[in-house]
Amino acid sequence: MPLVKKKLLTIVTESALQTTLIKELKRHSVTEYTQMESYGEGAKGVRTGDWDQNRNVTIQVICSEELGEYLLNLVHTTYCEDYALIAYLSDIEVPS
Amino acid sequence: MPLVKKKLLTIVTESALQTTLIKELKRHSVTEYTQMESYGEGAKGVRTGDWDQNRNVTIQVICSEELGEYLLNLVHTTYCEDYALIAYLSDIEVPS
Amino acid sequence: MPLVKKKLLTIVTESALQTTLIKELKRHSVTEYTQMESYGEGAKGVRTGDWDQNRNVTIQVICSEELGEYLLNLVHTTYCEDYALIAYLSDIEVPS
Amino acid sequence: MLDNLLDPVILCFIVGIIGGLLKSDLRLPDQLYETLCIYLLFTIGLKGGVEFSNASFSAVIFPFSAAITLGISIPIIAYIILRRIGKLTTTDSASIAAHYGSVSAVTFAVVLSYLTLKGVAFESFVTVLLVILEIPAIAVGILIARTQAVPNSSDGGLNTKTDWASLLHEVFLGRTIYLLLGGLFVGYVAGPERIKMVSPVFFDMFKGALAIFLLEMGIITSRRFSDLKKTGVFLVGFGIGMPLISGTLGTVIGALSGLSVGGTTVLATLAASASYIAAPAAMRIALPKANPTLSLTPALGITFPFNIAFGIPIYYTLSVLVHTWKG
Amino acid sequence: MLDNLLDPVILCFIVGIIGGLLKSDLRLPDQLYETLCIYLLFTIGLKGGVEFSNASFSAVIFPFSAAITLGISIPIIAYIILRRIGKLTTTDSASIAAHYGSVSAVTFAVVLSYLTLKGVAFESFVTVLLVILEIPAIAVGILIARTQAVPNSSDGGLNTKTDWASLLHEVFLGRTIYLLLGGLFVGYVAGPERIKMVSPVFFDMFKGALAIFLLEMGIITSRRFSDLKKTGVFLVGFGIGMPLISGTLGTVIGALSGLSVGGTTVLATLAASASYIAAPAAMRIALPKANPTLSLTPALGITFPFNIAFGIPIYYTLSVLVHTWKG
Amino acid sequence: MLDNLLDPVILCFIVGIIGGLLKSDLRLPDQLYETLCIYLLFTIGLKGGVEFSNASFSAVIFPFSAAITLGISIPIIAYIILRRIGKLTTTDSASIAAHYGSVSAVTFAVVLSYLTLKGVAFESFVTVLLVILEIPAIAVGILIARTQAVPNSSDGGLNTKTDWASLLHEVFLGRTIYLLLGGLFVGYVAGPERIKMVSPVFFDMFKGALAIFLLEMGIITSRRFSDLKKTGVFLVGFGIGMPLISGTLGTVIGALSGLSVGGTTVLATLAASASYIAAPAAMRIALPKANPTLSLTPALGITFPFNIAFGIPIYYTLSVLVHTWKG
Ligand SMILES: Nc1ncnc2c1ncn2[C@@H]1O[C@H](COP(=O)(O)O)[C@@H](O)[C@H]1O
Ligand SMILES: Nc1ncnc2c1ncn2[C@@H]1O[C@H](COP(=O)(O)O)[C@@H](O)[C@H]1O
Ligand SMILES: Nc1ncnc2c1ncn2[C@@H]1O[C@H](COP(=O)(O)O)[C@@H](O)[C@H]1O
Ligand code: NA
Ligand code: NA
Ligand code: NA
Repeated sequence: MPLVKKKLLTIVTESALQTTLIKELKRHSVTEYTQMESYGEGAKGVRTGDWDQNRNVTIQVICSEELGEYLLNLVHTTYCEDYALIAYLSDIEVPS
Repeated sequence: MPLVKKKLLTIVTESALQTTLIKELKRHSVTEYTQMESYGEGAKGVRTGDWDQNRNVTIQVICSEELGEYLLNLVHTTYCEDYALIAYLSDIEVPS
Repeated sequence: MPLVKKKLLTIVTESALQTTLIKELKRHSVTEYTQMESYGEGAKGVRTGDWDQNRNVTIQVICSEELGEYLLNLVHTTYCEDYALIAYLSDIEVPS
Repeated sequence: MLDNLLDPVILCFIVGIIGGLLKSDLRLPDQLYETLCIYLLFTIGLKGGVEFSNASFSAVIFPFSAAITLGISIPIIAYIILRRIGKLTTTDSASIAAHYGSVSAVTFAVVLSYLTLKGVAFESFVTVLLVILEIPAIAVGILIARTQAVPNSSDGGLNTKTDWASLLHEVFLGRTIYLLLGGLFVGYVAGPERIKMVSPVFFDMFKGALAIFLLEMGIITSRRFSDLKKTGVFLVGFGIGMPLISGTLGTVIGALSGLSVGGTTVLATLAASASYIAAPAAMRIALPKANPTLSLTPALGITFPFNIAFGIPIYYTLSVLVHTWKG
Repeated sequence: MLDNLLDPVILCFIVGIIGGLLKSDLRLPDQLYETLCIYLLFTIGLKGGVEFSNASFSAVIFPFSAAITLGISIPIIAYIILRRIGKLTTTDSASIAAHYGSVSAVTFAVVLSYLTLKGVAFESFVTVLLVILEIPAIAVGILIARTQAVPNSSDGGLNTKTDWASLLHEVFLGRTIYLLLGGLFVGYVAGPERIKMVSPVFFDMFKGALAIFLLEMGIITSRRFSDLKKTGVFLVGFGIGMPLISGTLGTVIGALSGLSVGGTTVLATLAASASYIAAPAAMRIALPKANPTLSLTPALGITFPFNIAFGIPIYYTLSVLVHTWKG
Repeated sequence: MLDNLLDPVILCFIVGIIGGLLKSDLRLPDQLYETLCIYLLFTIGLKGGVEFSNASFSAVIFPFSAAITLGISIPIIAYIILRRIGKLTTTDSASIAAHYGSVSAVTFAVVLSYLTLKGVAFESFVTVLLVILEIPAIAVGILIARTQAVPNSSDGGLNTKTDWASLLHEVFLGRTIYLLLGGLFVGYVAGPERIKMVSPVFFDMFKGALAIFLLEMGIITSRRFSDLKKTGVFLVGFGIGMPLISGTLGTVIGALSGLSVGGTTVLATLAASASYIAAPAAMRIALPKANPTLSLTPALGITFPFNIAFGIPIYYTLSVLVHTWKG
């Protein structure tokens, strides 16, 4: 089975943004994504995950290189200033 | 310390398959793996993670390139049709 | 927006080491990291995640190549012998 | 009958459903759902075990046989309806049939509370009926799929690699049955005196815990509603028609087996209820080609709320009628 | 007044705060926090609903108007203080004002328990006052930001893309309001007789659950203390001064609206309390440029413990005084 | 003695063990485990604190000294046995010794419930004995490892980088001790009258919560059984022999210190119990080279069930005997 190269977009952000961000992704026709609870520390303070106002969520999207770069840019410019958020792309291979 | 290239196999699937899939991996002599709770949306519907029938699990295995490709293929052909499942490989480096 | 290459350091270890490891990372001026609950199996036995003595934690740090390799080496040589721990590096791209 | 809807437990279910429909961000933590699930199953077993301590074993043979008869016949009837009238595939029909042959422990808890409130007595061994009815239907569903499947066809939904040993293990030692049996064991061995020490948690809190669980079930149920489009009109009708058929069957067979009005109502409700925990898990492994939406949506989205709100009073009325006719 | 500090619920809060300050690794599971949150809100609603069943609707018009008046005037007063005296940005001032106009349900639970212990009666509809006060302040805060913001300036903190529809949905169907309203509905419809079946969970356990929740709140609160450096002296003073202002205002308006001493104390406490659940969530979406640390730290780190330990007895004393003057 | 096994709490433990052995997929949510843990520790403290309010401080000096004596001598005895007879490494011996010198709060809860059921009185300050015994053994274990370790050998298991300050912080402000002390504080300060408001949660529910916790402990315990092969026959014998030795020692020292039959049974049970929460966490950091399987498996897989089922009745019988001899 040949493998196809794709991009994995990973977004770590504060839970307050979760619903808004999923809606934003859907507006850009992303209908498939995975989410995980997470917690951590960054420029916008410590999020220990012990209560709702203080936890992170990790959102991952497998997509094409173009869409990945587009979404990364979009998320970064729209939300990074005001929200605790970090996003990055990595290379993956999926079955074709 | 020199670094060695390995593959990271990531499988996101519905919780109903979790036990079966771990057994399948063990049959192919995978004895080391990591699991995380996850939730998300895909071709097989929304899994919001709020009850047992409706959550995902993320399974990760660090392995050689051959084993990784073999397992990816195996998991994909065996389970992808009937179960909510997505799997991919990525490159990692571990201490030798 | 141009993308910059970075390294993602991932550490999967037993929960008993969590506080110590975060302190160690902070001593090396890592102030930004993400954590996730995980469970799994490895050379040091099964950690089913069902109680505190028996769960894993996944710690991820986005950093430069040098720091990533330094931390990977440090974590590996300091803790790998005595604790259930695995660590690896992968390539990612972040907005510059 | 409307009175049933004023029960706080049912009102909580309604609040949950409305919250889901209005897309409120109300959402119970998943581990609270699991905790309540474990608590309710174990407590149902415990109560059954304590009461069972006074039961005469000779009195149970007919009711137990009645339960087994229902557990085998309901999935067969359901299968025929689904296949002939609904024109569903063999595998989907078998899977849905297994869901409707098996039972819902929460519906069981609600019928007990309904009868207790009405002051209607029921046999001490009804919890054992719940355990008995839980399993055969799942086995029958798998057997149907295995015997009816056309070999090598794309409809051959049976996972032939699944050995029966591990499936039986899955079902008998699955959480549902194990907690019920474990509770029965603890309650029976400890007896009514010693159980008093734990009664604040296991007896006094039961109704309130059931109310919170039904709030959550309401949210989960209402999320299924959007899938009703995918399942089509036939399965919506089936979700109401089938419990009425099996409820009636349960009433008749229950009354014939010598159960009281209360016991008959319980058996009828069990017969009418559809499983949404044990059966889905087993079917996912044994019949992977069966589409889970087609079984879970009617079982959870239609039959469960129908039984809770309207079915139980209907089966009670039926049961009173049949016992009056019987003499 | 010191007597209030001997209440086990307050003692648990103190144990939590000390544990946090000493950096004990004590930490409650996040889903336990959520579970207790859901339980407390629903139970507050339920109790309110049961008692409401006997309330005369004509008696509520003045108190309800008093609540709406407070919900609109407090954020405006707070905004002026923050902007003029505190010299904070428009957006931060509007966001903090919304927090202090809205209410804290836990503080509400503590004042009810305080009055019950003291044997002071209060009106049956106080839970409705809680619901009424929860919302307007959030809307006023957003309106202030929208009307005061200088266009195209970097201070223009309003998320202009946020449509009001989805924000209203967020607030009205958010967990807090929905659980309160759902509880009110269940309690009111079921009535005092039927609710008895669930009273061990929803009534007997309330105080103990509140104690455990306050243990956790103590830990969370003490973690905010380290952020006090970032917020500065002005906001620390505001965190004590503002509740005293709005508590006094609440006492006067409450007494004028015809509320009893108990009801006036409740309204004053609601006015004095600051939201740390509903408001932060709404402000994060509607005013993303507002710095959440500047609002959450005084609301949770100063005002909440101040009200719990000292504020409530003060508002009670004020309320007695005002009622004595009134005659 | 068999009677003890009919206690619902013990029966739940048995159901858990059997479920684990049969590989049932029964598994309690991890946050429920944590929640019950926190609840039980805090409640044990609270009860102790309420009762302590009437204790005369002069009566406690000898029992407290007895506890400290046991906390220091038991790990030394255990170390000698493990090193000399078991031929284990210095580090492993020191780590296991620390586990057996420290205590299990759940075993403590079970012995209190055993005595209450039997109607045997015990001193009001036994919870303080639990707190006192929790800590010294852990310090002694680390000291043994530090003094006995051969420098530069691969057995040099002590983490020399770990400063004592952070270890003491870890132990004294760890969850276990902090919750016990916090509970003691709240109970003592609030007193029996004020505590009544929270008694449905903290007193009435205690036994039932303990039953659910032991169900989970049964599952966790039975998972340890598979590791017994790795630990070998010696440690299995040690897991039964050591509690008998320290239980006897505890009985004698307890009776000499002037404790009643009940108090002596409690002290003996504490002495006989092995820690599986505080000690493992501390040893993992302080003695990283110690193999955690070698300590946790006998402590949790052998000693814990042995004490629960057989040890407690034995220590009670011993205590009665010693008190009869004493006159
Ligand atoms: N360098 C990093 N490595 C890993 N995770 C990070 C990093 N920076 C930020 N994060 C995560 O992203 C969240 C938001 O980041 P920030 O906006 O910097 O506060 C943090 O709470 C962390 O979980
Ligand atoms: N493109 C994707 N990106 C990220 N996660 C995905 C994607 N597709 C599927 N998933 C995850 O895999 C699960 C099963 O996928 P599916 O079989 O497509 O329903 C989903 O619930 C998602 O959590
Ligand atoms: N090859 C692997 N692939 C994925 N995860 C692993 C692997 N090896 C170890 N782990 C994870 O790392 C933890 C500690 O590993 P170990 O020290 O080998 O017991 C395990 O519990 C697993 O969660
Ligand atoms: Na059925
Ligand atoms: Na307010
Ligand atoms: Na001990």
